[in-house]
Amino acid sequence: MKLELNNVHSYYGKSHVLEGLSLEVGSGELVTLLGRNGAGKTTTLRSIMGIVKPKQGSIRFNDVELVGKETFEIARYGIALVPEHRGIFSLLSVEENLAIAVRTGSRWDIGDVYEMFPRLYERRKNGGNELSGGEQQMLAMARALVNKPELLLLDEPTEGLAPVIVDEIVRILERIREAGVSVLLVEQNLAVCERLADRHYVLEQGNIVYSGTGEDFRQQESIKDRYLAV
Amino acid sequence: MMKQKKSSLFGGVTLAALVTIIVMPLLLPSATLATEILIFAMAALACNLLLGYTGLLSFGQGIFFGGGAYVASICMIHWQFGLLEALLIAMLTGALLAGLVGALSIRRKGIYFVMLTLSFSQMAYFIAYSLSDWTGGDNGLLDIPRPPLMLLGFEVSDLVSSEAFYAFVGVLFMLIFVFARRVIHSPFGTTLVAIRENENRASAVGFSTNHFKLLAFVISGGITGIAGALYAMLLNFAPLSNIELQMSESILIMTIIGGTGSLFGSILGAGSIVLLGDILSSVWPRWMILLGIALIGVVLFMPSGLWGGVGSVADRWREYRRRKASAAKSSEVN
Amino acid sequence: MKKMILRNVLLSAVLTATTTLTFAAEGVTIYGVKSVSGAFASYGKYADMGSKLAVEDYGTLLGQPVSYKTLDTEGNAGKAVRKVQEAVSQDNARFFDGATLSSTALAIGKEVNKVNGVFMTPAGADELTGVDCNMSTFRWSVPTYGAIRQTVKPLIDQFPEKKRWYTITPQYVFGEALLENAKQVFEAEGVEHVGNSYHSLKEQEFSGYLTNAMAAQPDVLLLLNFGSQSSNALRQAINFGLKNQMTILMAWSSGLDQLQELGPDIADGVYFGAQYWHTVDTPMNNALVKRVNEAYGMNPNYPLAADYIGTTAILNAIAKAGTTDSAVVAKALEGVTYDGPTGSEFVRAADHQVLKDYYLLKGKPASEMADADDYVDIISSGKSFPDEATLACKRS
Amino acid sequence: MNDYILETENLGLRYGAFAALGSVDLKIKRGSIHTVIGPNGAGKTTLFHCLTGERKPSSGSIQFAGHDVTHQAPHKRVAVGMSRSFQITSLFQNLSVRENLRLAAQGRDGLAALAFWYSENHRRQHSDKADEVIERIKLGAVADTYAGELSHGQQRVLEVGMALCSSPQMLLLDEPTSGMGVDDIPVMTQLISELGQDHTVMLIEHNMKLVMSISDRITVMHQGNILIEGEPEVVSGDERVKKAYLGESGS
Amino acid sequence: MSLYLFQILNGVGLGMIYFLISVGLTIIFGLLNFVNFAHGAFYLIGSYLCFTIVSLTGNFWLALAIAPLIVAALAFLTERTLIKRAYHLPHTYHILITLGIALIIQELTISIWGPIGKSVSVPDALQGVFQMGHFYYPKYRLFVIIFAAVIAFALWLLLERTRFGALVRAGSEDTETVSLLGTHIHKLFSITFALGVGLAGLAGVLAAPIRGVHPFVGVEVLGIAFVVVVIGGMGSFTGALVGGLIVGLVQSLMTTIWPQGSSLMIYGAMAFVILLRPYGLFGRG
Repeated sequence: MKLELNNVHSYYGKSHVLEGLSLEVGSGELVTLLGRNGAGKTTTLRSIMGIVKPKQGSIRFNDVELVGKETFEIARYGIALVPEHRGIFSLLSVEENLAIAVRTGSRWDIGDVYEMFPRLYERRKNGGNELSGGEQQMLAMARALVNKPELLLLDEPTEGLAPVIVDEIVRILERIREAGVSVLLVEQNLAVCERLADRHYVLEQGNIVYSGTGEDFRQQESIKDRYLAV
Repeated sequence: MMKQKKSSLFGGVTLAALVTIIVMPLLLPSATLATEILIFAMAALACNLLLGYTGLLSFGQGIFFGGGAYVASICMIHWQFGLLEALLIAMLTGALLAGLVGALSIRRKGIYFVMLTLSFSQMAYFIAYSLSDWTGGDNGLLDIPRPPLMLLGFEVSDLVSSEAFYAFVGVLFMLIFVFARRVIHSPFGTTLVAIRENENRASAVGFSTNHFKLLAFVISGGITGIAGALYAMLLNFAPLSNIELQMSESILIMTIIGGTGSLFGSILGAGSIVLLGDILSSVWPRWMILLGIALIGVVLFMPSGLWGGVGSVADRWREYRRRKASAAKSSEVN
Repeated sequence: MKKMILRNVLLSAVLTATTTLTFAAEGVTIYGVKSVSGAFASYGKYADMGSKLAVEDYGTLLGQPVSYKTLDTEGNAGKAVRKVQEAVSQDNARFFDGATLSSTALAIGKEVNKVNGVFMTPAGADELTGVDCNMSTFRWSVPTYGAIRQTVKPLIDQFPEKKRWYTITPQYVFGEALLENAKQVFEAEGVEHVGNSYHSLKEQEFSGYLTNAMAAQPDVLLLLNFGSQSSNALRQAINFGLKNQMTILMAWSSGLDQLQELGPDIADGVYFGAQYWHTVDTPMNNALVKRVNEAYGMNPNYPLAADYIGTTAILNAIAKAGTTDSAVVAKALEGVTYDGPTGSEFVRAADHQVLKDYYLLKGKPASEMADADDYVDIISSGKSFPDEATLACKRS
Repeated sequence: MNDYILETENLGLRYGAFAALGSVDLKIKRGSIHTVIGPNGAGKTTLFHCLTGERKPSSGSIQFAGHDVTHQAPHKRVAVGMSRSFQITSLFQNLSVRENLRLAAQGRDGLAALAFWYSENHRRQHSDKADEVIERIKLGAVADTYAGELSHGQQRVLEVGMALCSSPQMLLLDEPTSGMGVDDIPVMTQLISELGQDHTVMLIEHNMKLVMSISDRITVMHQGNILIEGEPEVVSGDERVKKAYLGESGS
Repeated sequence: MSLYLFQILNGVGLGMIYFLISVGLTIIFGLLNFVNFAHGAFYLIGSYLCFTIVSLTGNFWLALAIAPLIVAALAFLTERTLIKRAYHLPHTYHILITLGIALIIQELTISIWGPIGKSVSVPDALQGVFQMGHFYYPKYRLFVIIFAAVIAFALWLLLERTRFGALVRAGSEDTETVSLLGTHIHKLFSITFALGVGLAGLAGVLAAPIRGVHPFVGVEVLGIAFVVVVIGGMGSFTGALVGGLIVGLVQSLMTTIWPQGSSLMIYGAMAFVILLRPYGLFGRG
């Protein structure tokens, strides 16, 4: 299981957002993608999913070329994206939100994710619009898990959440990693990243400006100050 | 430099309209047919101000058309209004009705706006047929005079012959055409385009967009009212169908097929649809299938309508000429 | 050969002398104003067939061939008027036949009258031979006055015990005229008018009005609407089982085409008023039915018959006048008695109304139908027209 | 006359139980370049929307140049001298650059622009204003090109230019460099610092290099409230700011 | 008084028919955000197919089973060839393209079946009426009420209790996220369009014995369907039901209170609702 991006160029209209980006996520790895707003992190995830169609370069997953494929096909290859806005359907109950994502053969079924997120079980009859931010994030992650993922793409899962909830999310991410699912994590909370990640990429202006192991990154104060801090 | 080219092109459009008006009666079988085309072109032009320049799809144009026709006719029949007074009152009626419909509708967006104009159209129809003492109801309003054209107390023309009336409508059409061009190129008109392009931005730079949309409605209604009155004078008759939804629909179709966002397109649209009906209906009663196909075609392949089609052919021709010229030049050099 | 017979029948009825044929500079063209396309296509199609056939059958006139041209109204009165204007000014057209819609007929009558032409129409509006009558307009169909008297009155005579009548009326000029006449008959015959429901011109759902009618518990339900409105009103009345509770009369049906639309299940036991029925046994009608069956493989319906005879009457008048001067032709048409599809028909000079029979028909069950078009029996027929002294037509 | 051109008091906006804005007291000095920064979800954009009138605050008030504009419609705020740009480029795509600017200049006229009987050239000052702004934002070469055909960087510049056209007392710029390429950012930096010479500018921005180099004052927001406010050096050295940005694990 | 009670019953009957006419329109708008002005034209096809099947086989039930499926199949083809190309355009263009389709269907109908209308008999099993005092109510109309209620319930189950329904509702909020979960959204669109239009065909079949069959019935039906949907709120299933009942009741009661204005009142009610509640009674902004 391997995701490889090679020299990917993506655009929003006329604006060139990814300028030849290359990265890879190996089997069972948890990799973070760091960078300031506007660096192109979200666009990277959207390019992998085929929502943004790269104009150049290749994205291969298990040696299948993804560029040119429809989003739903890419999802069926086993890549699940939890978007930054979480994409919870407010007209659907928690259970329905999960039910529409279930695919047979997934490591987790609805019962498993209820066990992982007891809060969701309590709120299973509630509408998506009645959930707090943290619950929405949990639901979005649970929904991705029942969708038979081999690779999980997470876009700022802890954004705007209270520290207790952040902890819970971190614990879940650890469990997911233990289960052998690869994760590509976009995150601004460095503490979270440093706790979880095997490797880090730092993105600036649509290009990778740093890549290294968790160990190495901890030492790189200059990188953090230059690309991530104020 | 590009701007100059643009404005001279618009000058050309006025000239094209003038030439069309002069040539049309010579090419068509009759002046009455040509007059009908001009009258509907006038209504389509007014519709275009809303649809093409402001982005408002109104199913209420028939209200203003029929309203103008009725009020002008009633004033001529009962109070002996002259030609110009009748047209003036038709314009005021159209503008007033449009003001009412507009004021109630423009706050709603998209399909809800469309449905509001549609329901006002149904109500206007109901009112018109209920007031049968004034409107003749389903029988239509008969014996509408076509008063002579008086200027400064002198009779310029009795307008009895269809050619004379055509000439009068033609002059009026040109006046309205030039007026509409002026409107489009006024601060007001450019603001309408801004609203069409991006209403939020228009509001953010300081325009109270509802006021602009309302005035666009009023102007459109006024012109449509005049067209309605002229139609009544042409036929000496104002049928109830003037104010029916179908009238709104055919005015819209003319506007769209001719090309939204271009005043000359409205002439093309009205001309082609009136002629299509005239030529084809006796040959092939199901000719309206062509209208359906044309509508689908415009949406999918030719969003700027016939005028856009003409424009792109013209562009290609110009391109061809340019290449030929440059080829000739280069061969000279060689 | 058959053409000749038919033509001779008509000719002999209309012409007293055909020896005064004068030389005409050009052939005569009849302009058929028909709603071939658009919302009234069902009517215009057959009307056009009628006029076309009449012209075809006529052969030559004043030594010249007769030709026919369709002016399609597109179901729109405005278009119709404009096309008539064009024909008048460009082609020098003077002879017109047709127009289904009252509004179209009224407006065309005015246009044709401006050039002293001749216009024959089967349209329904009483104004055609009433307040808006003129020298040029002639009308073949029986006015509301006669339609009511030839339907309501015979029914009252037949069922004197049915004293309670309820009416459903479209609220506009034509409906009001029918209602007004019906009220006069009710009063004269001493029956009780237990209620009326007005409906709008666009209504197609009649269950509410039928409910109103049920509440009034009438013996007879009189439908005063026409076209698709009367079809739907009747269809829904049958659905509601009213046929078993009361007698239903549709005073102004369009005849065969409407019965074909409704079918025998609905029509069975219902009374219909009609301008024309193809089984009427008159010499001209028998010839017409035969001819239409030959030409089109169908029985003539009302629009076809009306426009056939309308067109023929104009041609005959031209022949009688011996000139294509339309003003003279119009005069020649006045006061003529001829053999028409309903029997002897008379063109009253005072208002240009053709005095002819109107029919009361009664639907019969499918099992009793002799052929596919044998929907009804003719119950009664006769002529009722307002007295000349009371006419609204004030024509100098 | 007050030293502050814009003052908010207890400005708050709640969506149900969620407070997008807690209680914000923001004061912006006349003639300064004042930047609001903060991590994602801090409430910057919500604050901006309340100031421009796109959102109605659920509590508090906004004073602008002596007017209470708390409940005024967006287009009326233009008339009192407030002007904004959009984070997501929002131009009249099918109109030329000059026409975009001319329309923006005309917006200041409010209802006077309803005059349909004048030619657009009648009020020269708008065309003049447009030309002046074109000069200023250095888009002369593309003045007659459709806005939709400009490069992204040029569109961002035009976006700011349009805000400039209404001759505002104060410019509110929402992430003027968002999505801009590296080459274009210095142009924008230059432009904003020039504008700061004769306008009050309020800015929301992520590009720290730009923020630090041109801001007179910086307000840092965090979770719907103001975390700290001060001069660039003060803010960049503050530990709380660093924490807010780099995050803190709850454990 | 009993007159009013009966008009209320009648209004409910009308309302259920109007619900059936409109529900497809609202489902399509909800998921596809597409305004279908050809809805009435597909109803028209349903009615004519009903006529043809009944006159060929004499079996109304067969028509009820088959005609809506044929209409749905036609709708599917139309969606694949034409409609899907217009999704990304503004509503104005939806109206124009479907207006064109409606015009073509109407004219083709006249070419195929002729300009004169047709009647469809009430099936034998449902001939006759129920008597209530002085009033009669046709068994067939009662059947239509019950059948429409069953359809409404089945639709509710489909939309609220199945995965397909959840996907349709989810798609009406956010199609991108639905794709992200591995659902072929375009297929979902096509199926939903066919379903919505098939319901119009079904309404056409059911209404044929009541309203008859006529080439211009489509235009009339379209008007009613839009009134219902706009009153209820575009895209809302409940809205279609409540809107249908409101329109049916208003129309029925008005025929007793102010008969000549009853059809006007429908449009009046619509204008009133939009002016007070911009997105209808159950609509979302």
